[in-house]
Amino acid sequence: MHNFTLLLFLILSSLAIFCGLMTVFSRNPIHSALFLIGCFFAIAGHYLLLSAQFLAIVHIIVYAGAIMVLFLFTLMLMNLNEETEQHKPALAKIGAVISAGMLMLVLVAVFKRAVLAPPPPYQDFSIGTIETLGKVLLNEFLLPFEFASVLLLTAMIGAVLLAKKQNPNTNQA
Amino acid sequence: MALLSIFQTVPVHYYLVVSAMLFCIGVLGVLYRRNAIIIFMSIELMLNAVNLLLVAFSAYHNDSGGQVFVFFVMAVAAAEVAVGLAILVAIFRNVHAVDIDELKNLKW
Amino acid sequence: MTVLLLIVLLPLAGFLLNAFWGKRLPKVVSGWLASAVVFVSFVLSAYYFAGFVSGTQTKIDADIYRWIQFGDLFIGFGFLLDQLSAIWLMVVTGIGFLIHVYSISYMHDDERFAQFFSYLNLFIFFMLLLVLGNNLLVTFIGWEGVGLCSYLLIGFWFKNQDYNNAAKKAFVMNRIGDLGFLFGMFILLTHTGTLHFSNLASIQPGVLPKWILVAVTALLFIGATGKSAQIPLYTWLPDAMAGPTPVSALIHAATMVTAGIYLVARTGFLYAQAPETLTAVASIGAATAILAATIGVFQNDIKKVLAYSTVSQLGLMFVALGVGAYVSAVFHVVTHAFFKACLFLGSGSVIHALHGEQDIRRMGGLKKYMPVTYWTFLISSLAISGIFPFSGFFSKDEILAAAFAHHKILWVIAMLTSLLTAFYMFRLLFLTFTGEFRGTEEQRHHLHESPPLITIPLIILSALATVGGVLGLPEFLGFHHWLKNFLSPVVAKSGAHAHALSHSTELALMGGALAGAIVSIAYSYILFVRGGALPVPEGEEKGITRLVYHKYYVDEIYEKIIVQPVMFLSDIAYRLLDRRVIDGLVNTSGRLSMIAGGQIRKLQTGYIGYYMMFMVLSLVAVFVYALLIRL
Amino acid sequence: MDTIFILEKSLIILTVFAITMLIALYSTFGERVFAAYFQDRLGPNRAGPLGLLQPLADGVKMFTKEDFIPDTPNKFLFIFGPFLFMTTALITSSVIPWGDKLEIMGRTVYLQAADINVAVLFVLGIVSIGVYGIMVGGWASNNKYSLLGAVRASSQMISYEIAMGLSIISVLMVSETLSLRGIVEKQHGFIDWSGKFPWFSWYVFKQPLAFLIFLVCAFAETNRTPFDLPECESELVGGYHTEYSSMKLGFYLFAEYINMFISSAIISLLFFGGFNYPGMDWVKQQLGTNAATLIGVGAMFAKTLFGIFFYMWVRWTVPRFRYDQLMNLGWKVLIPLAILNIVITGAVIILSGN
Repeated sequence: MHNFTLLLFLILSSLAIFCGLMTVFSRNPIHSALFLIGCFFAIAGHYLLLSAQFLAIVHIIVYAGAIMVLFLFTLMLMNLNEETEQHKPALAKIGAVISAGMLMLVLVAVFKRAVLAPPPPYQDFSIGTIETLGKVLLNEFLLPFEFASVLLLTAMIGAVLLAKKQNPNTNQA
Repeated sequence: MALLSIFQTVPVHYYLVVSAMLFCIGVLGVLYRRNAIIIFMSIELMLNAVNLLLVAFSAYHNDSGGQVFVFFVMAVAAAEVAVGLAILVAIFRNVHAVDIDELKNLKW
Repeated sequence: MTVLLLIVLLPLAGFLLNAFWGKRLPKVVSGWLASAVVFVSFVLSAYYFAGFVSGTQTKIDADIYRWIQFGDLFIGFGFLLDQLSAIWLMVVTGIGFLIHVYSISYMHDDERFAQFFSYLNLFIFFMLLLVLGNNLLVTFIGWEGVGLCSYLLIGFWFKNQDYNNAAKKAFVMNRIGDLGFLFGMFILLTHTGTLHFSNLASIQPGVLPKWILVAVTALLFIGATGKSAQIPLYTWLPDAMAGPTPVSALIHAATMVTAGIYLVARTGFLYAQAPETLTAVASIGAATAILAATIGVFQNDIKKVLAYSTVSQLGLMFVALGVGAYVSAVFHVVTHAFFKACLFLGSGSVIHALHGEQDIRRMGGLKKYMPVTYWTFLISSLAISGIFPFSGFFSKDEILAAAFAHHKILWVIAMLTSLLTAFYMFRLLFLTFTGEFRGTEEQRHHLHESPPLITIPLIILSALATVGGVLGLPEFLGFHHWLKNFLSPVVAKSGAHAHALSHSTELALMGGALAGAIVSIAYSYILFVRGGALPVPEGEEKGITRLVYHKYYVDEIYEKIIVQPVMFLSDIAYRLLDRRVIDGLVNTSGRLSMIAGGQIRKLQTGYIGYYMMFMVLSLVAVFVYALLIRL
Repeated sequence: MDTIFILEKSLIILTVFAITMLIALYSTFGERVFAAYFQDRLGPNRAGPLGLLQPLADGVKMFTKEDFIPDTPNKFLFIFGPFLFMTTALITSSVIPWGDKLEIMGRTVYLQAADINVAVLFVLGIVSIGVYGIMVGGWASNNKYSLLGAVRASSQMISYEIAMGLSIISVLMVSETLSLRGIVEKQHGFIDWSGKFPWFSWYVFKQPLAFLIFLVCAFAETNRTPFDLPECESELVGGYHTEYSSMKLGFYLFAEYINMFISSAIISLLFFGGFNYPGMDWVKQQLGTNAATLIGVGAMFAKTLFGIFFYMWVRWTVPRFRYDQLMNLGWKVLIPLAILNIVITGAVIILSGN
């Protein structure tokens, strides 16, 4: 049973990392997006493993159901295929890989030195339920919650304004 | 029913490493590609790496604050995508490209 | 409490309405709206006043909210309504209302009509705040507010640079006085920890050191000299006549200038413990009274004469305060408000008829053209000169008697002042209304009596000036001094008590004053009606006349000894500190950042990828640094 | 986790799968029969008695047709599209409670594959993933009509998902649970006697506005008339599946019928009390739990089948919307209405004090 959990973890992790790498290295942007969706599903699986069911579903609805659909939409409407994309010079690519690798190295080094509390023997499964989260969200985090709503409203208005086609008759910038 | 914590099987360091790897893949994507939309996706990937870590530590400390924070990250990500893609579409309409190396008007 | 709040807030509402929507309202509406709010305030004040008179109303002293709370320091925002403030309420709202009505007609050709009324309402609001504040700080808000309104209204016709200068002068002079007020408050706050009148009044004598009391009272009195135009800060008031005449009547005769009297009367319990300051108050009052009266004799501008008369009367009130006769001072404030407002409005009526002419050398013979103005003007002049049975007679006599009882020199000066008053007031009256008209033919053609909206307030005010004396009929003649009894709960605590004089002395003083006034008037009559004497034209004065005509060159002296040195210092500071040091620093830093920017600019390639690469590398560097620190 | 439990669940899953397939299969037949009926003509009546074998004949036809793959650089995605669409259509049925509990050999068996506490959200999530099947398939066809059809279909679906989710929220506010079984149990019986005054317990009577919004959204989500714009032949040649043939086309078409079935089931769960029926307590007393549950399963299927019939009924009754009308209806009518409904529901809950 325990090994089963570890196996699941390993499968999900390798899936997530594989999909993440494919997102970056796919030549076709649509493939990138689809791999990213796969990565998100793997992460949702991680959430389930961590018994955050509600969050897992919301993650899928928001990321897979909304955000990535928007990406696909944009990509499809722009009709960007691999032929059109020019790639960076080799030197820049090597630089990119080296920079990211250095960051990885440093992050792992930092994490290795992290001093953590001992793991809890038992898990509180109620924290992932919608009841608990709802109570915490609307009591402790009410103000950030309201801010988030204002942020979303602002983003909505901004997006509508930006994406709106300009009326050719009115001569405004 | 009190089940054993997952961290008895999977040490939390594993999660740290996985999330660090995902984050660095996101960074790599940002540096490696020229297509602005892919860069956007890489940023989403980084955000998700952080989310994963937040959820992991939320379970580790038995504190739902971390999960609530993930909601806020999602809200920000959604807002960012909505506005960001709208900007990209507007740029695409004008210059017919989303290649960041061609969008260097920031120079002035 | 709510009603009290309403009294204060109504004029504020009027101000807001007129300030924001006034331009869109018809003039009639905006003018009557402004008058109506003041009238409602007046009615409500009268309700309280009647309550005090009948004894059903008790003192109200309550904080509306905690305004400043910091450690031990607590200052509330609240109102205090007692007999003293009730009297001021009546005067401010009552005369304020009459002047509002008057202004509807007087200002009616002005294009910024609504703005004028919004300022008037704002002034009333601040004045009520000043009078009703239950601590010095609230009073100070009103104090500053009326100063502001005074500035706005004096400079109402701001297209004329002279008027602007007059407004600025008034403001600066007031600020100097306000500084004294502020310092007084600070000292009081440091040593007592409170600014509430009720708390201050309950401090037992001897608790506070003597020097603090003297310092505080002296500083507060400096504030009062600024607002009430006493030496050395009186020069703004005559210049303030640049404002529209209703403003002069409202602010510079009846209400704002009496704020200093109010302040001293209100804090009388402090003054009672500092006799040194009281002596100074009396001396300065007397000096101001006689100085202003002498200047008044030689002025040729109808409003300037009245302005100097106001300064001189205020001096008399301070004399009364200085000798401890608070009731007499308040009494004179009330009667003075009646007849001086009437006089100013009358002069306004004349100016109105003459289309802006203010020089009495070009008036004369107006009696037959404007009878109502003439008669009301005459009544008020009689009142101010102290002729029986007009109101001024009673109030002035009280002050004279109190001065006599206190110190003979004060009495002599006050007596001289009142004789001079009678003289110059009737000089003004005769030169304006009798004899032949000396203006242009065109002006004569347009001469007319003013419309009812102007004359009705005049009639009401002159009626009040006539009968106002009943408020304080002399006690030694067996009458009941109503005002004294009315104010007794407030003033008794101040420890002020008039020195008892024998009946015969008082009677003699009264008779002497009356006789002196009549003689003055007679002399004036002989000189200006019989003799037909006219003031000499500009620049032909000789000797002492010339000195007095030029107001003892006080303005010029101030200019030389205060303004010019300050200007000189400022100039040096400007050339050296500002231009060299500060500008140099700023310019150097600007130049440095330009040079630096020119170099750093080269890093900005415009390639986003390049920026992000730097970002990541910097992040790595930060992490490495953090790791090294932890090693 | 004993073996019997796994067996039991496997059995339920298999049964549900089989029933779903069967009903979807015969829905195609039903559609043609009803179409004929509505148009006053004879429907399919050649294959088997009353033409009942017609779906099988159709299936054989589909399988034996030439499987044509267009010249596309994304052959994998071209195949993956219909697969994804079919899968997501089937997954939803896993959280649907088909009936109350059965008592067999001392075990209580719940007639449901999985009773998860976020079932409603699960359904919404799966529905939102269904979009990818269309988008991927349409894009991988390498044909602009397919692409346009896919974009149309997916924008229609994600637009109506919002109104759908919002309309469900007001139901959830009343039910106070996200579990579909919990929602059904809240609608126990037919008449709710517990309140201050008796009222129908089914949510269609408590939330009529939410029901209407949900119904419209369900039509739009399943791309059925009057919202079948993604495949409107006159404008788009054939929509996102223009390039598909043989069984891959069959998958797309078949998945549509599965979606119809599942959405009818969900409507009956959320608004018509699912396996509740009037007088169920009395039946339980008289005939025992198992019989009552079986009748309940019957009620559930009756409601669902009526829902499918209603889909067909509407198809032959209401004409197709124009695309801008569709978007206006979704964004400017349904979403504000759903939000209004939430506000009203909240106000009523607060005012009634529970």
